[in-house]
Amino acid sequence: MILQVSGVSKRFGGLQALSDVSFNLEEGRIMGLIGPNGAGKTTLFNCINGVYKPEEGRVVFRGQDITGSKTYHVAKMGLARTHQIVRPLNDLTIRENVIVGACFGRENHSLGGAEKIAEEVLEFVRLHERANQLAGSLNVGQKKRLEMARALAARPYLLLLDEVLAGLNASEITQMIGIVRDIRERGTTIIMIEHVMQAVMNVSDDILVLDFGKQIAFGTPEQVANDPKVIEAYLGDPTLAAELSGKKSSA
Amino acid sequence: MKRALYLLSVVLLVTVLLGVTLVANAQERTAVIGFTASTTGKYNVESTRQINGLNLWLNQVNESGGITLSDGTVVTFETVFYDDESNTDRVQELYTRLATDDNADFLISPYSSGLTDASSIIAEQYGKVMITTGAASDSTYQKGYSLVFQTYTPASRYLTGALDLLASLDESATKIAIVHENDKFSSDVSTALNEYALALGYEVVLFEGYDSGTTDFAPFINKIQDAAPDAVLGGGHFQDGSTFARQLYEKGIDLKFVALLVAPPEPSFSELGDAAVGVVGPSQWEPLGLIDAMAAEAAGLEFFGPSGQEFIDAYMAAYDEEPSYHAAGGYVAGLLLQKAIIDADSLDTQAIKEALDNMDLLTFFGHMQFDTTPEAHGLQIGHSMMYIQWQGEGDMLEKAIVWPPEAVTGDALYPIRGE
Amino acid sequence: MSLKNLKNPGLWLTLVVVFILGVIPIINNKASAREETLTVLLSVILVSSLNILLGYTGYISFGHIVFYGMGGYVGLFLISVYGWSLWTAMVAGGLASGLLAFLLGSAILRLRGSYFALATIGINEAMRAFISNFEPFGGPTGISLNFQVYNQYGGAAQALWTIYYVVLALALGNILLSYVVKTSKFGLGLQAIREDEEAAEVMGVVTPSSKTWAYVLSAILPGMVGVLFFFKNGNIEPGPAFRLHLSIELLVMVMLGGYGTIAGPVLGAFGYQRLRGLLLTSDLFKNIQLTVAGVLLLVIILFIPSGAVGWIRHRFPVTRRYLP
Amino acid sequence: MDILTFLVDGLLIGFVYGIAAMGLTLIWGVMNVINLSHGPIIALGMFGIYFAATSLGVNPYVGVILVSFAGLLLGMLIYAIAIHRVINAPHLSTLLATFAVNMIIIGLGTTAFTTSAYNVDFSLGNISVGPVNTPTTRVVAALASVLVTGALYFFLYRTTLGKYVRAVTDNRAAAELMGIPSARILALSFGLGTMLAAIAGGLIATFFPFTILSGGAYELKSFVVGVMGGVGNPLGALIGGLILGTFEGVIPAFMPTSWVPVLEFILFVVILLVRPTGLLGAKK
Amino acid sequence: MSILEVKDVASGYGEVQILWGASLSLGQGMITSLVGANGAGKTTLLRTVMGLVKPKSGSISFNGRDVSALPAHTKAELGLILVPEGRQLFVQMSVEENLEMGTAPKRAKPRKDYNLERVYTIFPRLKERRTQKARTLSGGEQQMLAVARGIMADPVVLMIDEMSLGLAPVLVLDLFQNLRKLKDEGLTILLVEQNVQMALAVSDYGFVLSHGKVDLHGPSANLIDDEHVREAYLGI
Repeated sequence: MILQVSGVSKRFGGLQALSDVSFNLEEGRIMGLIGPNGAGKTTLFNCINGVYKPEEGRVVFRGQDITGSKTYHVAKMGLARTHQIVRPLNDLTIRENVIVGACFGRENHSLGGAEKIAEEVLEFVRLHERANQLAGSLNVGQKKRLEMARALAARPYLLLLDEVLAGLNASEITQMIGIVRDIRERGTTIIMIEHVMQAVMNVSDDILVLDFGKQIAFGTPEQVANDPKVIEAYLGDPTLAAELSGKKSSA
Repeated sequence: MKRALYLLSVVLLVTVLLGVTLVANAQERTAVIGFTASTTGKYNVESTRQINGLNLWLNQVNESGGITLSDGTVVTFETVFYDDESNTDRVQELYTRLATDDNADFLISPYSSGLTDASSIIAEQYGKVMITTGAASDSTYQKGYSLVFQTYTPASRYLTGALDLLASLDESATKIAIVHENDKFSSDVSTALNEYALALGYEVVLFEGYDSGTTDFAPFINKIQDAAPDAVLGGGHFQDGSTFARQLYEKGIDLKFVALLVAPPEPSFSELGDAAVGVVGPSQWEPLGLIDAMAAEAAGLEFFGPSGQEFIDAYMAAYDEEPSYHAAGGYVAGLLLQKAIIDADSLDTQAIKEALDNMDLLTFFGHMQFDTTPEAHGLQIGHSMMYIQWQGEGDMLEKAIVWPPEAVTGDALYPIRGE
Repeated sequence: MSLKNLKNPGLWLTLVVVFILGVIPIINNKASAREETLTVLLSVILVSSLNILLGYTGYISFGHIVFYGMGGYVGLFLISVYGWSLWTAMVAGGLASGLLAFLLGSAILRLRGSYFALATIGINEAMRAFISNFEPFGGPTGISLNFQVYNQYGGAAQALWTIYYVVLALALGNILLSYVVKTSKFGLGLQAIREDEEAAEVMGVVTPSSKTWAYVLSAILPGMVGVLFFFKNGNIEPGPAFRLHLSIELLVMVMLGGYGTIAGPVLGAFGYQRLRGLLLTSDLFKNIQLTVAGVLLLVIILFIPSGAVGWIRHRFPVTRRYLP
Repeated sequence: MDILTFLVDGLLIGFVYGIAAMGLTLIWGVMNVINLSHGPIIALGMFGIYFAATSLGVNPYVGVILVSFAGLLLGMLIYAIAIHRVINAPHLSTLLATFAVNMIIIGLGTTAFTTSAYNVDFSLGNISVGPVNTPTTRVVAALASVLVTGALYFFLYRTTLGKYVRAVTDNRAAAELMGIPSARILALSFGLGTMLAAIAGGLIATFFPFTILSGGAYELKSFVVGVMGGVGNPLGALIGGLILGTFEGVIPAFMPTSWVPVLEFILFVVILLVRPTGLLGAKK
Repeated sequence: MSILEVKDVASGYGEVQILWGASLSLGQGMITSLVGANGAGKTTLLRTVMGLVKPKSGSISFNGRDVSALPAHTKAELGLILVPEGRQLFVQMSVEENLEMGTAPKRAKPRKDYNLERVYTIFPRLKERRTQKARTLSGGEQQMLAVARGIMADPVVLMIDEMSLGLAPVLVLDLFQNLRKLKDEGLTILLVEQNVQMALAVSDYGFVLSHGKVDLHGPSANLIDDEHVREAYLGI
């Protein structure tokens, strides 16, 4: 069991962002984390990697309780992530961005060692030709790959991917899915927040569904896809849409 | 062609010969006086007056044809100066520039003890005589310099006379409060005053410093009220001193005696009106306390330079304002240099240093004599302070010199308030 | 930090230029040039060290001068009271400032943006007020040195030259240090913090200790040159030692040259100090030099906000490799 | 020891600190700019009423009104020239831009007025209540501070233009979307900030002498007040000023006055660390 | 006739181009929806139309007038109002004050009372909470307030970005129904939505944006049935 999340809750002022989320993740799997916008998916990531301290519940990573640990400690233990809204270090080159990941991540490389890893990782995400460009000059898709490269350079045991497919076109999505699979092949466990349903259903071993901060389903893609609660939450209530259309036709 | 060449050589020869004779006859020499002035920053006012005084002297000397040495050399003067912005960052850089690039023959100090400390090292290092003015701290002259000479009465004797005055006015006054600005000069003065007061048997009921730039003296005044002293002494510079005096008055504290540094002798202090009445201030020089050749004769000293009245008239003519002691100090700095050059009959630093070491004379500014011991070389030991007091009412205020007894122009008002 | 990094031509260019400018007064044996260059070199040291915090880490300090004053006080205290030599006092001053930075940094570096800037102002003012009350350091009168103290360094004239050599060496050393820091793993972490502190934490940069050490590193050299400057000056008082205005001027210099670069702050220090020197001594401007300087500063901030070196790097990306 | 006198004096000066800080925190709150030219503008306000009194011969309080309009215009001018271009740039740019304005004003001011002290020759006598005895001008200044705070409050909360200022403070992008010309509102806010600084200077000049450098001390205290009271909130500034004034007034009753700035700035840093949004908890 | 015409607009942020020649037109008095995947450029298109982002090329005309170069507040004066993503309320101000801020355009002033009445009728909840600060409202109420504030500006065209974001479906339905009421009063509405099904259900005409270009448009009813749309945007 690489990650155990039990009873995690997080509040912001009056808003209950997460309530009582629990799941266990086995090593080597890909878990999809889905739910409508605002469901608390990114908040859950933030509670796992230490950006937020949950009010209740525990997060155990590789047997160690990391609830409320500092983000950098969690990172050094082998937990890396990407951000939904990319956060490149704009004034550094792409190579330097990735070197940061390698230097300060789990393996704590020296600059020399990190440089080698950076070359390798950049080739893996196909950014090696732009290695000397400033990160700020990339487009969104490239920045997402850069985020991924930085996270990978840390050689994490567990990788949290926040909407890496968003904004990509069909062929880019295929490419990215390939990358995600390859990462898993190398032995890294993955949790991915995703909106592109086809892809996430396709690639995940487990799916966790959040809605308004509550965990409404956890299981295989098939189980989840057929769960009526999920259909209602995620796709909007089809009956409501019908109601609207009905009114329109009657108007 | 040959002819032309011949002619040319003749012309050249004549020119050279003429030039040589001219130089040999006139032997003009312009001595450069270098200093920094606080054109900007907090010392701007005092520094400007000081420079006005110096320039007045310089113009007078030059207009009167300079100083003629025994070898026929006529020495005239010019100044080079830079803005030190009232802070020490560049003082040494600028003084070095004056001493080397600008080939200053003599240096005058900047205004204030802090800046003077920094410039003294440069003067000493480049072997330039420096006359200080507006730099009263004793410590500057206790650092082993040999070329730095002070015109002002040092800080240690700045306010002690006020205590003597108090003692002469009222034997029953025993409690005093000292409230001073927290800068080098005012702290030095107050520390010396404190020691003197204890030695005289006074009880110092309050001894506190306030930050430079303080405008609200309420906490100090409240403490004074609590301590109920007979006299308050202290102060710092013009702005804080006049504010302090004004607020002491506004708060209606019953005090018998108030003596403050720097501010009271300034003519504009009288703008405080009733708040200025009775306030005593030490002055390096006062237009009232005119010193002239007759006074010198009485004291058995040589008199040099203009009389007090002549100085005042010239200064008023030049700047259309009454000279303050800063202006007089600037003037006398030049005057001392002039006298030293005459005595030394040379522009040589060593000769002039000796002339200054041996100097013992009276000027309109007062008695000038320098300490020549290694411990405090250059410290002013001849000059002493005068103490003025504002007297009168409302818009009709006048200064009177109330101490020392030999200079007194009016009886001291005592007690100034209450009773 | 690998050796190949040291082959960067921009670094060497900067070092060589500073070295040549520093050596000119020595060759000409001209004291006024030495003093002018010394003012510039002091600024180079203060500015390059500030750049470690401001340029690399992205924290705006309005109180950098605290370390200069602190070093100066500790140094002069040790020299005047305990008779330490200038050199050991200089090291002690540097260490004292480093220690101060460590203590302060642990507390205030959690503040961001203008709140950090304000805290540094507060510390500067608190420090100045404290030293004014601190009797061992002479309270408001400060500490003065006896002229005799220069005798053990060959007299005042020689001492000033010796101090100059040391300052030149420190300036070169500081440029090298700031380069080494920038190209090290530690420096990379700092730059990551500057670009995005949270992202840096997520990648494992231990931000509190990195920032604190950056602060300490940026404080040591100001502490050392503080000792040298005030030793040369002969006295130290609370006002001049903790002058807020000087801190702001340092920011201006970093800004003029381009922050975060090696050459920028050096260029900024040269440009600013030379300009001020010229204005101060020019007949035309000496009465309005402050205004002229203000107008020039404003124009530069409004139109070349990334500073000279930053502008070149931005305009000609090729130069990025050569202008570290 | 009569603690009451210490307290009253502290409170009276506190009103002045409050109004001096109000302009700084207004600008800080609205556009997140820490105005380093605040001090020199306070000083200009002082000179403003001096010249109004000496050249135009008007009562200093009429002078304050004239000065306030001049301050408004000056502020809008400063905004247009020095701030607008860098309003969205990193903090350092606005800090240095306002610092450049500071240098320019001080430079010109020194050339024009030197750094000698000026004094507005004006007195309204004293007010005595029990052991407390204080010049009337200081009481008037305290009342004026309350009045100005009230007027500013009325402006910000009761007039449309004032609400626009608050809207721009709250969310500049949204204000622009709603058709509020944010650039003009920012210029107005900067103008108001300098207007308040000028008024503060004018009031101070009725009882303290001043030089062109006098504003610096009030600028520093305004930072402290801003951090105590929270930024962008006039009442917060006034209360922050009163806290600071009381602190400065009462501490000397128990220890040497020269320790006040030490404690004051340590307190300032501690508040920043503990509650950077201000003791009164206004928004960031 | 079309009241807002966007032609071949290209724009983006700094060096990053997001729109690559997008075109769009709004029929007067209609609800038009603009749908597309995350990152397709929907919000950028709105921001460009509004003048918050400068178009690199292409033109935007409103009421037959070229408004491509006008700043946002001038467009608001003309009656082009955007209800931005994430509501962007003045959170420190009361509900009433937020609504008042909606009347900043001159054209809105004479109709202030009328619009306030209208808004309170449509969203009675806001009337109940009119003295509360905006930040104390619930998510749904905040969204209502954002729309209401837009209405207070007396818009000719109201553009709403991601109205359903983070709201429970029942609330979304309520809001959408209210949009229909506004449409019936003659308002032209552009709805930018990730909730494709509902957006198309409520709108008359739809545009599908992908990768910075409109690659499909037509009457909403047709789009709902379009295989391509279903596959690409409705998922499974």
